[in-house]
Amino acid sequence: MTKEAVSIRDLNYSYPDGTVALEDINITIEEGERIAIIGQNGAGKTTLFLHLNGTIKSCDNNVVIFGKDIGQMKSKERIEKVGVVFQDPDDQLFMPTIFDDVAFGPINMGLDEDEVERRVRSALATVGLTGFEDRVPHHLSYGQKKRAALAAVLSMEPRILVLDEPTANLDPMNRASLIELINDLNRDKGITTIVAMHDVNAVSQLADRIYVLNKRMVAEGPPTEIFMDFDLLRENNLDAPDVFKLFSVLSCFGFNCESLPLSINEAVEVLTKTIEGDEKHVHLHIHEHTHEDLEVLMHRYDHHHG
Amino acid sequence: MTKEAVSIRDLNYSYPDGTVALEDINITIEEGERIAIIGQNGAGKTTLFLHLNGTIKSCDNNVVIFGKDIGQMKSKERIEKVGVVFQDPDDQLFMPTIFDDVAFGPINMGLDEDEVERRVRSALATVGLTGFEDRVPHHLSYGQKKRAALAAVLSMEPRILVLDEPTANLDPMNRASLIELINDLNRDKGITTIVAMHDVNAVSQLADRIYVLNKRMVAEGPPTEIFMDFDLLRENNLDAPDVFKLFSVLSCFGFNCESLPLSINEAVEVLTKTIEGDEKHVHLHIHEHTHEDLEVLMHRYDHHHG
Amino acid sequence: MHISDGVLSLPVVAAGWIITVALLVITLRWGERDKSIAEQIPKLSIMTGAFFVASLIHVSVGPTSVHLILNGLLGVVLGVLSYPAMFIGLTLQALLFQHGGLTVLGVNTMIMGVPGLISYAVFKTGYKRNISLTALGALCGALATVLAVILLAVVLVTTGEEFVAVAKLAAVAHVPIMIVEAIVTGFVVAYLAKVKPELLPVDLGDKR
Amino acid sequence: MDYPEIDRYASLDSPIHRFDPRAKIITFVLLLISFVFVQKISVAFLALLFSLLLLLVSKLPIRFILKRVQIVLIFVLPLLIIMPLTVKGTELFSVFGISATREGLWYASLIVIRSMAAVILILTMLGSMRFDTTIKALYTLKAPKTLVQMLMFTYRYIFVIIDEFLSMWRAMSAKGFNPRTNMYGLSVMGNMVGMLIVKSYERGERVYQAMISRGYTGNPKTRTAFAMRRTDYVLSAIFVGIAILVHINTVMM
Ligand SMILES: Nc1ncnc2c1ncn2[C@@H]1O[C@H](COP(=O)(O)OP(=O)(O)OP(=O)(O)O)[C@@H](O)[C@H]1O
Ligand SMILES: Nc1ncnc2c1ncn2[C@@H]1O[C@H](COP(=O)(O)OP(=O)(O)OP(=O)(O)O)[C@@H](O)[C@H]1O
Ligand SMILES: [Mg+2]
Ligand SMILES: [Mg+2]
Repeated sequence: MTKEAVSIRDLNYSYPDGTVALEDINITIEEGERIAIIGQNGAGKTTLFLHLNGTIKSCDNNVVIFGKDIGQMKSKERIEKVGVVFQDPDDQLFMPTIFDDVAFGPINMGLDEDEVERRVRSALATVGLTGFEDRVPHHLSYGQKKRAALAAVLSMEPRILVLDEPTANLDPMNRASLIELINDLNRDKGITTIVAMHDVNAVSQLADRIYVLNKRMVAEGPPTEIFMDFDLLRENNLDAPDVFKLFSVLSCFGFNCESLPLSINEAVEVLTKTIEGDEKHVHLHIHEHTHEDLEVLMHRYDHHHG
Repeated sequence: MTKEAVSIRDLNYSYPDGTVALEDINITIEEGERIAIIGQNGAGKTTLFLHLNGTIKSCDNNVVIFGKDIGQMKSKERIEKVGVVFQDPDDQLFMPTIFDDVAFGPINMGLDEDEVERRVRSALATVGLTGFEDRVPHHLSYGQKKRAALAAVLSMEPRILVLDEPTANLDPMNRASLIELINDLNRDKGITTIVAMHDVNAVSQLADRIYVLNKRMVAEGPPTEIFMDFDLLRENNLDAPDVFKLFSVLSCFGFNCESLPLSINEAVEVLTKTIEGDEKHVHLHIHEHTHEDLEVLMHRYDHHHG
Repeated sequence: MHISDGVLSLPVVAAGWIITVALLVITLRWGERDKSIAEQIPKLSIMTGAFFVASLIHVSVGPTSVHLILNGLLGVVLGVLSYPAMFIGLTLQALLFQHGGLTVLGVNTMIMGVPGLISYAVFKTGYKRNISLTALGALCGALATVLAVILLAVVLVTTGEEFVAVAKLAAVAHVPIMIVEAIVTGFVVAYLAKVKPELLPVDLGDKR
Repeated sequence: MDYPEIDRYASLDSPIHRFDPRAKIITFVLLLISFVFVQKISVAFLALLFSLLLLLVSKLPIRFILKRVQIVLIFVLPLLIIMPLTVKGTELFSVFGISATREGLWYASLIVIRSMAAVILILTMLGSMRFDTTIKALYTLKAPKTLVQMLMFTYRYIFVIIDEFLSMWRAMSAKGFNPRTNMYGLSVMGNMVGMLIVKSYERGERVYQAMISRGYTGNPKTRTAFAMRRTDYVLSAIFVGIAILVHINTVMM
């Protein structure tokens, strides 16, 4: 049986200057899920994440982690449960060496030296930075810094991993390897992962379920469902992944498949299955509605005439 | 006849601490072109851009703008020729109000008050920030800051516009509108645009020609050519756009088209044309090599087994 | 330990302004030896901002909390230009947070800035004598606080002998601050030496 | 850590808000200089009342003022206790053998009243115009360029650096750091200050590059559209008059 990892009830938050950042947020995340939170700039994603590990304290006890109110948790317990990796790695690496940085969390947890050592080695190995212990974090490349920041959170061995824009500013290779790393953590260690990101093309690689945030939670569901909803996307300044769009286009040419794929790998599967199912071939053709359908479709995807 | 907007010959650059950032760079960009420079983290893109407007001075007179060595130019002349928009908008909005920021360049060019005023209004209108004149930069959203930073460069009416990671951290809507804005400037005012970016899915929307940088210029060509070259991409930690990949996949199923599309809009065109050309229909089928071809293809695109 | 408006007498306030204006002129000239001031303004201003923000950090000492001063560190990192930086920092403190005052800016800048300049000299001398950078940092942090307290006392007592007891109390109250300053400055210098040594007035050897 | 929102109520409307910024700065500073050197409690009290009157006219919210006046009070109120007990003079009363003196009390009260008058004046002046307007007014008043520029850029980047600091702070508390005043706590604090300095140094380089690429020559200009109207002259005359009167009064009595 799965447990509720995160449960938030009726959360509201305004910054001291009066800016309303979150309104009536309700979410429930089961242990082991892969969740993405998407939303336009200023939607409140980062603010929500600050609540998840108690950095911003809500007064109404409405953030519950593994059945326990986060406001009631001791610092050690809290950071063992939830680890947050923020967006800018420079904000998170402030110790003179990588070792010190990755050891920072475990030391604050009051672990003994051997255990700290073990955790640092294991976290660095996980992100592929073994041998970097004595390097100065500030002098690493951007991709390395991103991974070091992740290691510094992994060393606390949190059950829930929260990542704010993990792939921003990374080159495609670093991006792919970070995505793989996050998925490995979910698969192999059963860590619940929650990411916020703008890169809709990568979202489906990191999430089985998506929340759309815009101060309120405006929608929730599996990626296919969310990306199918043109109006939702447009109203929230979002977009569908390119692969998904392309299969919508293909369907105008008479290609029918059960569910539209979101990534290349899924696309290959869908194509193979559909074509095999249809007696080894599929017709793409221009029927009487093709042009009309295409126009409607492209119009819907175009943000500027909505 | 077109003119050479940028010409760089045998440029080398190392940072004072000894880091070699650029080696033997040779590029030629014609007026009115749309160029993208892609390359992994630390490839030297930002460093190259700092040479383009003389912020870093090379001693060998090897950066020539519109036929004139940039080292010989007066400040006014230089900034009329090349405008650089850097990545972090906070680095570029250093004046107390948006008006002062956008007027900073024109004032330094020695323009009279009316002309400064006209240029500020027109630059702000172009980026959609009319009415923001008296706002202070720290109260703007990230997307607004990005656009204000662009306006601050546009007000100098440069002939060449250089943008470092224009779309990073922007939500899909802001990203789409910034891309459209850049393309409008190129189309309507004939401004040569040079961008550096990691988002390969957007590259083809902003460039007709791509340079691949990795300290040296390792490749140059139209997007289709560059993205066709698997080895080049893998060696430089790059990736092909999703749409492009998908059409390579389709070709394994027997879909033949002249050139693979890079974006959704191109894809619709290619599909329509190919299908119409082929007597209104196209067969997708699994032939004897399909599975084999697919495997080879996916293997090539996968960064982790290369 | 900034003095508010309305506390000091006219002669003391005037003397503070004379000293500060003179030192501003001198340090700004001096700071122009290698590079014009115009070129240095952006970096100098943003660093001043960093020190300003750092000085808003509260450290709890016993039942109360004190905020960092970092005038020694400012001297070590910015050299002679620490004086104008201190002037700007204190102006903003007075204007934005009402720490200190406007008429007493001259005096306050002198109290904080002169120890900063002395720290810079001490740091450079100590470095030539091969004292460890961390120890030097700690020394400068402590020294700058002590000197500032002494100057503060002098200024108060010169205003009127009514202030003798106040000055003594202030001096005692600053003992914990001095210790905190010494430790923090030592750690900051150690950090800078590792991460960005060009920020310290030290010889980078083969790199320069 | 709060943002320095001294100009939060600059968009209100009042005669003080409408007062020409340059004239406002000059006359308020004159009043300030005049008030802080008053020697008589009665006159100081009148000065305080006048400052309060200006504050009232400016319509600035009382809470905004109180929060900031409090900061000065923390510095000067202790004098009210220390000075009567330590300054020699006529005994006022005595408890447990410790006597409080009239002179001490008088002197401390004078200081407290003067500094209250001063801080209220400053708050009224700064609170009634945007801070960038204040800086621009200083520019047009021919204050030393280097210093005004530094003031301008430092002010701009304080906001950015506070954001940086807050993100660092959050990242640290997300890793279970509890600020304690021991060696470990202070070492972390030291690293954080160090990081802040390094980041600002690097940002300074980038900002300079951005300025160069927009033709910076060391003398940025800003837009100002200040114009003195008749009411500005009248107000200025009154304020200058009061600043002088306060001291003539003292001399004659
Ligand atoms: N410290 C702060 N003080 C006041 N308002 C703030 C603060 N931080 C954020 N906000 C505001 O709160 C809202 C939510 O901000 P938040 O950073 O959570 O958005 P986000 O979804 O993470 O955006 P982005 O995609 O740009 O990172 C925005 O309107 C923002 O301007
Ligand atoms: N101020 C500096 N001092 C020393 N080395 C530097 C400096 N700035 C950049 N470098 C180094 O120069 C190389 C090129 O850096 P650059 O910033 O130009 O790369 P980039 O292609 O823009 O990378 P990214 O995609 O991460 O922005 C890198 O190895 C980097 O570490
Ligand atoms: Mg965010
Ligand atoms: Mg770069």
